Amino acid sequence: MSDDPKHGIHHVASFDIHHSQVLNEHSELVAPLPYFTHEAGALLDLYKWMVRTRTFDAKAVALQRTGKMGTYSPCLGQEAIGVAIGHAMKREDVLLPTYREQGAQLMRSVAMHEIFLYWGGDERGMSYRDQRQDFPIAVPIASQVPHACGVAYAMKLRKEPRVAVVTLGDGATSKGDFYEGLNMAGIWNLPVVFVVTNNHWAISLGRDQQTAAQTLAQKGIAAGVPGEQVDGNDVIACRARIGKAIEKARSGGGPTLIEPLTYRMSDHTTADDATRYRSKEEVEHYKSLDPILRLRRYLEANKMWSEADEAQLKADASAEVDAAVEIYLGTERQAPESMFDHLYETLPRAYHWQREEVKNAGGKDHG
Amino acid sequence: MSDDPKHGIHHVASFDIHHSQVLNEHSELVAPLPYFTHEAGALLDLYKWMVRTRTFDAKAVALQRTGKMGTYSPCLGQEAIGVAIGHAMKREDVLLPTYREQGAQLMRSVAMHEIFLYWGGDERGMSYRDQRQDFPIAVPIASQVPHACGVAYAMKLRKEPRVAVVTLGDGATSKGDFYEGLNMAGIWNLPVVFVVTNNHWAISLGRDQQTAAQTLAQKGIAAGVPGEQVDGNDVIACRARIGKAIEKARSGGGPTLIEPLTYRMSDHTTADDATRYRSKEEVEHYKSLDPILRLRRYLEANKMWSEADEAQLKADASAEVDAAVEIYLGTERQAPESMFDHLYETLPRAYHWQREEVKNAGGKDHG
Amino acid sequence: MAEITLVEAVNLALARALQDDPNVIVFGEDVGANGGVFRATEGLQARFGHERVMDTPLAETVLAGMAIGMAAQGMRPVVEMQFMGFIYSAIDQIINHAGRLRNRTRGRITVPMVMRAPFGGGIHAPEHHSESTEAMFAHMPGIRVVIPTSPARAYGLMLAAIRDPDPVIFLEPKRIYRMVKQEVIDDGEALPLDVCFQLRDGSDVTLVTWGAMVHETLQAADRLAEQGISAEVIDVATIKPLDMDTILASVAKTGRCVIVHEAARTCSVGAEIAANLAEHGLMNLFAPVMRVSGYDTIMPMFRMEYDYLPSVERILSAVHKTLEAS
Amino acid sequence: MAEITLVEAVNLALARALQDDPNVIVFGEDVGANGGVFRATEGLQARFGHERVMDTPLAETVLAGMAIGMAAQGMRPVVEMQFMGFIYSAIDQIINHAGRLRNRTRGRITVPMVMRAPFGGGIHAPEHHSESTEAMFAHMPGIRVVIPTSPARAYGLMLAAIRDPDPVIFLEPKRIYRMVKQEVIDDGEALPLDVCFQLRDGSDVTLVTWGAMVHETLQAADRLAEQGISAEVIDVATIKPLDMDTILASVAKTGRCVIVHEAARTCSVGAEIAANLAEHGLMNLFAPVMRVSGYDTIMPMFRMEYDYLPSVERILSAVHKTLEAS
Ligand SMILES: Cc1ncc(C[n+]2csc(CCOP(=O)(O)OP(=O)(O)O)c2C)c(N)n1
Ligand SMILES: Cc1ncc(C[n+]2csc(CCOP(=O)(O)OP(=O)(O)O)c2C)c(N)n1
Ligand SMILES: [Mg+2]
Ligand SMILES: [Mg+2]
Repeated sequence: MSDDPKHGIHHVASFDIHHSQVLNEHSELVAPLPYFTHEAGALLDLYKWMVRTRTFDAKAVALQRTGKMGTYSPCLGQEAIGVAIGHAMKREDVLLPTYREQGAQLMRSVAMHEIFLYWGGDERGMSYRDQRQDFPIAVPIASQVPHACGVAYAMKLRKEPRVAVVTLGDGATSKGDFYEGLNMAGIWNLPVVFVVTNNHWAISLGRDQQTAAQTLAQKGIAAGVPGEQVDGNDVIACRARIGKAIEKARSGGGPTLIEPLTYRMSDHTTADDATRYRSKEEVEHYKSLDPILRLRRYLEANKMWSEADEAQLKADASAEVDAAVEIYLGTERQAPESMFDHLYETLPRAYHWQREEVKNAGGKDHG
Repeated sequence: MSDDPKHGIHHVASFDIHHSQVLNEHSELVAPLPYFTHEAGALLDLYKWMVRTRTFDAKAVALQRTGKMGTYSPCLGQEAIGVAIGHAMKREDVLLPTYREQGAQLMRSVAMHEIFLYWGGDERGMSYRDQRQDFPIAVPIASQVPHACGVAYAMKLRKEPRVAVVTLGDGATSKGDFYEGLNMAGIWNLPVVFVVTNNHWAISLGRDQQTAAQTLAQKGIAAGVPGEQVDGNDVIACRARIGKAIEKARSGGGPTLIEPLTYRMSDHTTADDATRYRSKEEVEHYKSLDPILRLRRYLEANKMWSEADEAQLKADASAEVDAAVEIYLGTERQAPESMFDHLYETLPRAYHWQREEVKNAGGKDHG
Repeated sequence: MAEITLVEAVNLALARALQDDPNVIVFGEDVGANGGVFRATEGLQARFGHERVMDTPLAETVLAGMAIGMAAQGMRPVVEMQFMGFIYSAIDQIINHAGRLRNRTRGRITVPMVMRAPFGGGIHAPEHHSESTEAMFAHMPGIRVVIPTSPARAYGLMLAAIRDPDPVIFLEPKRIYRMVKQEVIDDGEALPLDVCFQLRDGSDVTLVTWGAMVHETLQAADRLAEQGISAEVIDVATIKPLDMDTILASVAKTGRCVIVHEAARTCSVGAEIAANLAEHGLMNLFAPVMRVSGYDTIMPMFRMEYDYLPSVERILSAVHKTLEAS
Repeated sequence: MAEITLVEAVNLALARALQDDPNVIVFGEDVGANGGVFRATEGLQARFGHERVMDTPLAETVLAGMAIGMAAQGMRPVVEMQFMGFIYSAIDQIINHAGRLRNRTRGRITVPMVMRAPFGGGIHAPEHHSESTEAMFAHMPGIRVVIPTSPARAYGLMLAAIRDPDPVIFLEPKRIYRMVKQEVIDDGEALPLDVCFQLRDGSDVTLVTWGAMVHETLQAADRLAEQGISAEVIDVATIKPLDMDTILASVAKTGRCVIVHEAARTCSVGAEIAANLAEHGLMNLFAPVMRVSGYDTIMPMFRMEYDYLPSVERILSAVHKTLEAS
């Protein structure tokens, strides 16, 4: 359909979607370094957190493989996005993450052993001793989006200069919760940033089968929320665009939807076997876009990083992760009756006998 | 954001929304008459069905006001859309209507007394003796959209040249069901047309509080489904655009979202009092855009319609409606135990005693 | 102090809570200028502003989810679902999040929200506007389910619900929204959220009920009294957690129990009460525990709705059966 | 005929139905190339094509709604919900449409759909992947709820569910997906959808159960046998409609009943069974009806899940209590 006044057809509205990148796949700058990099050490910080995240992630997979932890969802290849979020957010902001946002969570003071505990089947992995406001991951996909709107509404009502950042995947964009939340954010101009990580897969469903929309960024148009794409393996661009959206929201500018384009390098979870539904070639292709390697090459070329630095960083990260593993493995089971201790603020009388029963149950014979 | 390669920003996608009209508010043609009008009597047909619909609608309100029927949702002012749909659909297509699609329903052989029965609190008002495939209205707003996708999927799988037409309101566009269905229709290129009637109100919520999106048509962009606006009080444009979308879907061209712009002239339902939340001036303004008057003036100016024709039409319509009222008021209550007769194909043994109990219950004393 | 209806008492409690606590906010479809389709929020937006009493788009999932997000930030959201028939899109948020966040985070994030919804039949409403599915909520761990049956209890229980640190589903029996007036003192006093209310003292049979059925049940008790039968009437009020102690004590005294509710029978709250009697009260029972309930069929449209709803006769007939049984 | 597991029996029945009836289609998240996260649909897409075995986007509301639309057009859709924890977004469609369309249209539009979902705990799954909320569905009128507990019953009940002219929620106890193998003959024979299966004959106590708890219950029966106590074991199998006749007949014989289920206690299917016993079986009861169930708390994450799930000991202890009571 095009403008054609003679046939009674008038143009009403236009929308455009853009993509941005700073450091391309050859580690070349294709744009000036964004403002945040003026802060000394910013790039090194991003790099270090990506490596730390990957070290943690690899250990988590290893723990699962050796029977020391349950199913786990790796973030391999997506570290740039989590780290960009973690770096761009302020402490007082609130993160509502998916299960692949380990980078952001670690930067926001979630302890490594807490994440291990979570995937080890222990609720204390969500108690976040050093992070009191962030949400634990929402397992029902996209159901965290409405929460983010509520958090942002509270911030706005109280006139606090704070922002809610909610992350979700390409698969999550097909769910009504996402759209309903987006629409609310638009109407109330809420201080919330939607980071829609397009890693091209939702378990076995490829991005192109998820929606006929050409981009995920354009989903914002449905709600009057500006949307844009960014190279999700370019941590500098991610940090810049996400940071910009966060500060816009903070200053009353309303919500933004950002679609970082990346790739899920790992299986969906340790319980998944991605070779059943995607080709080796595809995975190999994306390996060449690795976000960590990309920044490292740039840092090295600019004499900001050396082999020795790398060795030191890896050693530090491993030591840190190992220490967390020790805490994790050394954490005693909760007392069985604890399953009643956080059910309500005060356990209603009606359930006292149940708590007693669990407490006194001896064995747990299930044959 | 605009294209800016020097800053690493590239344009990815563009979208446009258009609006069409054929007969403007002054009953002037602003576009050539569309193809469907070449069929003799097409315009007169549209006109007659609009008048018939309005006559029916007014009687339904009167029945409610005189205590002979329950709450009712009038379609006053929106007749053009329902009639355009009814005229554009083929008998073998399937309509999934809202509670304001009386025009389309009547054209699709739903009997007037069936609609009275429905609002009179009787399930037989959904048994549609002469229309076996269309859905009854879905009271939970937007929940009919997923059904339409399922109906369309069945049509497509069986390679039948049939189309599902689902209607919904501006309020319904905020619900996840709508978006989830739209997305499915996009992916599978389903033969379904979404008619999103923007009557500017969802009970007391104005269109501008419903979404920050500039148009409702653009919501299609989120799902890769083409969307467009049409003057919803211009029955010729509605019939043309909806007809075009239906035939496109029929021939494998996939889904379309059409947003007719109109106005809810009545209260939301007979249980509502719209003066609580909207101004008289607004209502008066929209009265001047009345779809029936608009076409009548055109027909009269072109000598296709006379005072005498009008008088005859009104008399016929009233007689038809009165006959339906008679059937409605003469319809005996269903036997109480009938509440079990369509619960399952065969009532499971477990519920036999309940059916017996209802059957044998004498009075129904509720004080 | 004027006498007010149940729905006015809801309004009074909401106003009180909005007044007392800046963290309280009220939102939902048509709760603003329109004052809610039943006028439960009448006047609140004018008094407390558009930011604390907000009309929302039609989207129950996000309404529930937003309430959770607000509550997690320490607010006290009261979200209205326009009718119970439209609450189901919110279930995922309630069962998977509202009821769980405290437990998941070991108390770090809590969800002091209230979800209000009018429910039940008998007002000649359109299709889908008359169901009673409180049992689905009573099955969910981590939440409370509260049903007031008088203006005073509506006021006191609503205040309690808003002040409670955990999520509360607050179901309002709309058939009795305006049925009786009662003097309600706006003293900010809350009622307890975990005890039944004993409405009548009796010795021959215990009638247990909640919601609009309190109306028929009290009438049945009157008629029984005329027949010389003394019926104790208990309004459960807090469906979850369920105060079985009061019910068991009553049945220990009367030896007979008839449970009356509108909801479909299977897996209802009535089933839970009867099951508890079969487990903990069996030895006190002189007669089968009878349930007079809605049927396991679709709530009929309004021409037949009173064939579905338990009537005084059905209650009386059940009571007589329990009296004959022993 | 090779011996197969329960999940393989589901697969076999789906293949059979797809083969026999062109109206049958299977869809859901990851059911195609991936064969379903539990492999229940393994190989079906390769055999029956992408149009009849479709991977779908992640959107449970529209999945349920599409099944309804397809069924209304005379198809026999079998839609998979990946885990019961994600079924809640589909509830609105099930309660407000699937279960009602036949009734609303007086039989004009029918909904012969099946919704499959794996459910229950005990496989060390992540959070939200281990719940049992069958009672919420059992409360809804107009649908059937079926739970198989052996490969043969999975095969026969699945075929029956697909052929049934009304909506069926088919819940698969994933803990026992691969626990036992059994010879299953692919003869296309369906099993009835409204009777319990008696797994053991007994005279001292009736054990009523369903789902994965059949496993513990049968073990408890074995141990009781060793102690000279004869336990009858009933697998309810069709939770809705509930075949109380079989249960009542058994309890009339044994005089004692222990109900065992994983789901939370309040308003569970166990409550419904106990309530029926309190109403129709009271005079045959020698002892309180005991429920050994999941607790009214959040299903714990997997480190504690076996503290939540009823154990053989808990069952035995309940049985002993009922034996002591009289
Ligand atoms: C509502 C819901 N449905 C289904 C699932 C099962 N499931 C877990 S992850 C997943 C795919 C998510 O894909 P995406 O949103 O792209 O995130 P990614 O895994 O790629 O990070 C599915 C279907 C779920 N967790 N929640
Ligand atoms: C899911 C759901 N929520 C709430 C309602 C109550 N309700 C009935 S109509 C309506 C407004 C619908 O507005 P719109 O979609 O614009 O249709 P219109 O009435 O204008 O034709 C609402 C909120 C409902 N029927 N369903
Ligand atoms: Mg993904
Ligand atoms: Mg509208």
